Amino acid sequence: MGAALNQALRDALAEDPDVVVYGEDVGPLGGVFRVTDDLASDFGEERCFDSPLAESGIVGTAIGMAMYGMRPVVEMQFDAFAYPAFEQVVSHLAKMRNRTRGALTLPVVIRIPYGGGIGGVEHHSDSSEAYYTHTPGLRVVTPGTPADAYSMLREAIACDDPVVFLEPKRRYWSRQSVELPVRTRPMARSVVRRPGTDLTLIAYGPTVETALEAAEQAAAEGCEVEVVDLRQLAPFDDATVTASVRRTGRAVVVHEASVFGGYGAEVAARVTEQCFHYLEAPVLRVGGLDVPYPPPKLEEHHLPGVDRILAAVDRLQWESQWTEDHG
Amino acid sequence: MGAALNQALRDALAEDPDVVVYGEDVGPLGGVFRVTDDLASDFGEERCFDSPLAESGIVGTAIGMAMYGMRPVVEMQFDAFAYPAFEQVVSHLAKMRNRTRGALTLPVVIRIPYGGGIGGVEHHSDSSEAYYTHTPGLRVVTPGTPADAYSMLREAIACDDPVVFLEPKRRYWSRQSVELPVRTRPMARSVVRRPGTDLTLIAYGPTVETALEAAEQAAAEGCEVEVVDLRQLAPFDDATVTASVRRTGRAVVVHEASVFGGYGAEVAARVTEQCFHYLEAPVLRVGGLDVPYPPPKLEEHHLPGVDRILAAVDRLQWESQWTEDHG
Amino acid sequence: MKHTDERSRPVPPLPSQEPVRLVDRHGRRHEHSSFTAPDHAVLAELHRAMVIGRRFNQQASTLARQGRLAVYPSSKGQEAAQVGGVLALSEQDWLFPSYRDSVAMVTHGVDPVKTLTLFRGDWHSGYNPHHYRCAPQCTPLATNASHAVGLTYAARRKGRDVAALVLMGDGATSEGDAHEAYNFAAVWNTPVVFLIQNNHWAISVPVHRQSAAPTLAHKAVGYGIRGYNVDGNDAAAVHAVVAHALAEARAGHGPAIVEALTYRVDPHTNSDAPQRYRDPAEVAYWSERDPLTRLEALLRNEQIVDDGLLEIYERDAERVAGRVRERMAGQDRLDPASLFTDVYATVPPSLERQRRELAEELREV
Amino acid sequence: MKHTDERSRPVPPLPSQEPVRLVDRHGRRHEHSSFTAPDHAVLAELHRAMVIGRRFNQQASTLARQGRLAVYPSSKGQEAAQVGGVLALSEQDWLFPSYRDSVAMVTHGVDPVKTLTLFRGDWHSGYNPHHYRCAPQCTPLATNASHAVGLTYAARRKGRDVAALVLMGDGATSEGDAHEAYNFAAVWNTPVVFLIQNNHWAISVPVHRQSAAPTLAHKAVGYGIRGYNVDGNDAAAVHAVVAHALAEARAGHGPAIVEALTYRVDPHTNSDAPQRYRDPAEVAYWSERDPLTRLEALLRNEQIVDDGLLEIYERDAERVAGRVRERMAGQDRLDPASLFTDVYATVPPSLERQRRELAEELREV
Ligand SMILES: Cc1ncc(C[n+]2csc(CCOP(=O)(O)OP(=O)(O)O)c2C)c(N)n1
Ligand SMILES: Cc1ncc(C[n+]2csc(CCOP(=O)(O)OP(=O)(O)O)c2C)c(N)n1
Ligand SMILES: [Mg+2]
Ligand SMILES: [Mg+2]
Repeated sequence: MGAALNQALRDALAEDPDVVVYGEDVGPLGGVFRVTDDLASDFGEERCFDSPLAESGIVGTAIGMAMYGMRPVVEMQFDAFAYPAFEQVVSHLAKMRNRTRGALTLPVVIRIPYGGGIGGVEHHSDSSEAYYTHTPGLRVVTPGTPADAYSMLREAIACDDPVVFLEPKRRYWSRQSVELPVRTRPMARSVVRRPGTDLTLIAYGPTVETALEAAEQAAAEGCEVEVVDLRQLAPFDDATVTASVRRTGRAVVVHEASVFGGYGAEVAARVTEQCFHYLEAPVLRVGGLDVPYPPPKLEEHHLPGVDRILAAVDRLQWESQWTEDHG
Repeated sequence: MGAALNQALRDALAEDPDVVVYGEDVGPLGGVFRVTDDLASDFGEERCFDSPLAESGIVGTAIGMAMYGMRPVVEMQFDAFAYPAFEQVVSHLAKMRNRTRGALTLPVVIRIPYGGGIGGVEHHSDSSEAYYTHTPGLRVVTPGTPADAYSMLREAIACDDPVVFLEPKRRYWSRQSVELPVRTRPMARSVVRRPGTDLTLIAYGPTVETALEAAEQAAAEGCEVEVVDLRQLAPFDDATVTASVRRTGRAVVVHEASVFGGYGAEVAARVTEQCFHYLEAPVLRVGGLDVPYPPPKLEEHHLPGVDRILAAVDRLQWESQWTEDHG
Repeated sequence: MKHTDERSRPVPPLPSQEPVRLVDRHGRRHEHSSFTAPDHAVLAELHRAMVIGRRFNQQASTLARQGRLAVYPSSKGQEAAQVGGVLALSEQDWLFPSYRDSVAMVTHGVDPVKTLTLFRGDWHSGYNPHHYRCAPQCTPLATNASHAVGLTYAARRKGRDVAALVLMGDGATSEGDAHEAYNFAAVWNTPVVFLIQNNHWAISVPVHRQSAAPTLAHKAVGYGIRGYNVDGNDAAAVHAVVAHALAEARAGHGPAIVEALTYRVDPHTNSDAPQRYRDPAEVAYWSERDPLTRLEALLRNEQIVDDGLLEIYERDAERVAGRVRERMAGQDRLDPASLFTDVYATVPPSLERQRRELAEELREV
Repeated sequence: MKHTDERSRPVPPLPSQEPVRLVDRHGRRHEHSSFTAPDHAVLAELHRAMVIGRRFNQQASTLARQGRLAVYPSSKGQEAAQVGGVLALSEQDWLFPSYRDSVAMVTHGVDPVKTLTLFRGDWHSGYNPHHYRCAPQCTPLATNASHAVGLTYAARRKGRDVAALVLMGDGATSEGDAHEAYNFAAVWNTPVVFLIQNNHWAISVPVHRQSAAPTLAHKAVGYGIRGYNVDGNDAAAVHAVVAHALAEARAGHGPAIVEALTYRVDPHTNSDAPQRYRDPAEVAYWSERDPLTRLEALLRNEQIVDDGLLEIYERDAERVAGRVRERMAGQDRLDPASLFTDVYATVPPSLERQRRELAEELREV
């Protein structure tokens, strides 16, 4: 998906002179993940450049640029290194439109490579979506496929709201081929990635692929799992998920972040509110352990893999059984 | 509750020479809410003092002091002004024990006056608990009564884990009288503030009092509401809540923060997981709107008041009806 | 080789520790080797703006005492710093104020009533920033400084000659955000002047607990930019120094930090208790150095203004105060539905639902 | 009056732009008006530590290439800065390293194998910080600088004479946290020396894009503390300057910023692509200024060491490398249950449940 993101930046730079790309090492190096590869040389360093190493300053200057009509796309090098900018994001970026009754719009995109699975040392694998999705005024999106990576990044850059664009870093090297440019469904809408009748697996970003794998395996055992890719996490349009769960009666949310207070809690609570009388069993959450992200050699135990998802699927089937027997 | 907090700091300072209290304006002024009133003059400015105006530096230096055996209690002047320290809190304070396999323990208390209802201008009324509760390694607590304010702050200061101590600022002036010192239940345990049979109202911090009022009114209409005060939000011991909801079959969580992705989502999801087959209706959430905290003249529409809580109680009763009719 | 060349950046001239002063506290001109006082018209305009500013401070403080404003952070005593800085701006320039800079904003042309929207509690920011070239009043300290850097950077990219004045307090300089903004401005060479109003206190914390620097202007050295110390109660000096710094900055010679040494005579806000932390003698000391008295003396000594003109200034000030009073006496109807608009560019379905629910709640009441 | 006294703080002496150098690149002594090279024993010790450090860098880089380490940020070329700084510490002093400072840590006495725990991916930090008086290697840039301020503050409160050395890069100085730490140290007057290894690059970003300052040491002026520039490839000079700064700091004359001008000869880490951003000629230029060659030449010229001693150093270095190699060849058994201990002082019930679930999962596999 790295190549698709690169192309999206490229096309946005070519189309709109107000777009600029900056951050740490995004210039000649092309970013530590090479997502901005060759942009500096192809568009000139006026359009893609390295800034001083200070995330709050990066977001703060982006806010100022956007106040004056530009569309900055800034990169935070890793998830945990976006925290120094937290105050700018929460107290300014998210609120500026509201504070000024729409007089100031801030079309800023903050690209954040997030999540684990690449053997990174501490502070390089956080899944920080819950911090942003709880902050009204931000759009928080995350692509699960290269096509979405392209299309959603284009849409994010064109969007007049500030967008926290979470890039599932372990999917940068995903080999799924895709013809670019491509326009997928608007990012505000979730999509059903795989239809199914027995249970709804709700995933986003890095876990979409994992969920699809799990669904394949479940199918082999006769359980037809529907996979929904949420895409835009906030504001959340729950229509797709609600419709799916009302059909299947069972749901599991999957994400990498620690389960406690994670985004999955919102999905579970909301789906339960909307679908209570259709549910055969509680909505389950499969996610990271409630511990600091582990060192590389132990991260496999933290990350929600196919087995852990299938165990939840099994448990729900047992639970449904329980309902039929006692309910 | 301000007086109880002051007494707690006072007694902790008197008992343990390793305790220090510092932050912005906590010295001669006694803090903008006067919680540290007279501490500087009574204990000397070695023990209670003003620091430079930089929240990241305040938390960072507290971490260093704790590494060397002190027990710093620092104040963030208002909720939103703790955000500059977010990286120190998330990437160091929460993780240091884990990073070093217990070699470094950080008994730091961060006191944060939080929540709204005092007519504060923007950035002075945030409820930021969800940011902290999603961060493993932190203890996040919030008292709902003056007695708990005293007892929990003493316990927080004595605790070897870092504690984010959220003070419901609009309850500082609460007139409930209390004999000090007092020891209440350990902070890790939730308590039932009012027994009831028909429904469980789950509250914490500023909403405990509101929930109790709502319960009184509901009782007048013949609905016996049990009120649970969570106290320690993370790590969360759900035993009390689970037992209550299994008895009542219905639950509403109440907090001031925006509902979306708020702490109530975790409570709702968790309670549903634990109590699904006991629930007559979905766990409802009553909280702030999904908008930036409003200006003073509109905050009443944001804050979950008695009416909004009672409306949820009514809705649940209707829902139970539905279950009986169609279930 | 580049890496060796880099080391040859010159040390910018150190700020003198003696603040630039062009008018002494008795209203006499004071010679300075590098700066000259602005011309008569500007001196008169500075005074007029201070008279209005002082009256505005009084009026707003009164309204806060009466409970008509939720809070008001008065800048009484700091009028020269605010007025001197703002009047040095060119027409196209932007102002980035903090919560204490209402007088600066009024001087910059923002509708006085709208500067109070925040403090009245009606809405967060009461005006269109583009209309007045004035960013929203900023409460989280030092956080709007980098916005000014970004804005002027964008303006330059768009071929516009726009400079910016950032107002910040002595306390705010301790924040990491101040540092990052100074540094970005210096590295990007954007035309920003950071005007530090050192009013000696950050609420209850004296400046010597904020910094051990010789002066706050000396911070400039570490960014390779110019720093200036100025008597912040001398409007002529503030104007001259800020005008010079802005001219240098727009000529491409880099941003600057200007420290204006002044004093907050009133409490931090109406709910502050200054008797807890400061000696009344200090307030008395500074009251003798009042910026208005001083400039008025000069203007009278040199017959730049006469009683008639001064009366007109007073009347202008009264008119502003009167208008503010009138508007604050009434109660604006605030529509709760406005909570939901402008959170996003369009109202998302989830918020639409909350809007409906709130409307129903309100109907029921 | 206090507020006037405050302004009379003296301007600390400006750092000279010419870095302190005591040994030139050909190994000849270089006179300096204020600093003298350490004595023979220390010079020999500096060299020994650099020989070990260089070998350690090579070994760890090899292990990273072989995939036995997840990553390794080599400090080849920076050994003089790290070794010179660390050997200036007293026995009771603390070191606050970043990810690039393994050589400093080894020199400080941390078990070489344990310095690599982080990079091997076994655990976040491999040693007990109290045991070695060494904070965990810090990845979030500039964030441990304030920890050093707090620690030395606490030590003083407890009556202990403990100073700290914080190692940071040129890039890290742009972060707000660097500023806040310098400022807290200055205001609280804690004995901390901030040693900036200016290795010219922050990954791919050259230092002139980080700062427009004359030198990074000039930042000291804005905090009212001392700044020093030193030739970072001259171990004797680094030692002399840091020792002096530490002595001043512990005598209560304030913290200091020392900028050591050096160069990262290797890529940022083994997964970096330096050909994308820097000219190989630059690397060649700096390789000619290698810190080891230089000190060895002096030691030989002045017959401080002979071939025999140098061979012993090499053997010591080989032994360290061999030990590291051996320990990395094996695979430590890592217990997944350890994920749950030490998140809190005691394992809370919710985590206990997750531990049980994981144990079950693993039994099933
Ligand atoms: C980030 C942040 N931290 C804390 C506060 C709370 N606060 C409001 S004003 C103030 C003092 C500011 O002092 P100074 O910068 O000197 O400005 P002055 O009020 O003197 O104009 C503090 C601590 C804040 N607004 N923002
Ligand atoms: C807060 C933060 N932002 C970004 C990063 C990613 N990062 C790791 S090393 C590095 C460059 C650091 O440069 P410098 O401080 O000069 O140290 P050096 O690597 O040259 O030793 C960056 C940007 C980080 N570790 N922490
Ligand atoms: Mg001030
Ligand atoms: Mg570097």
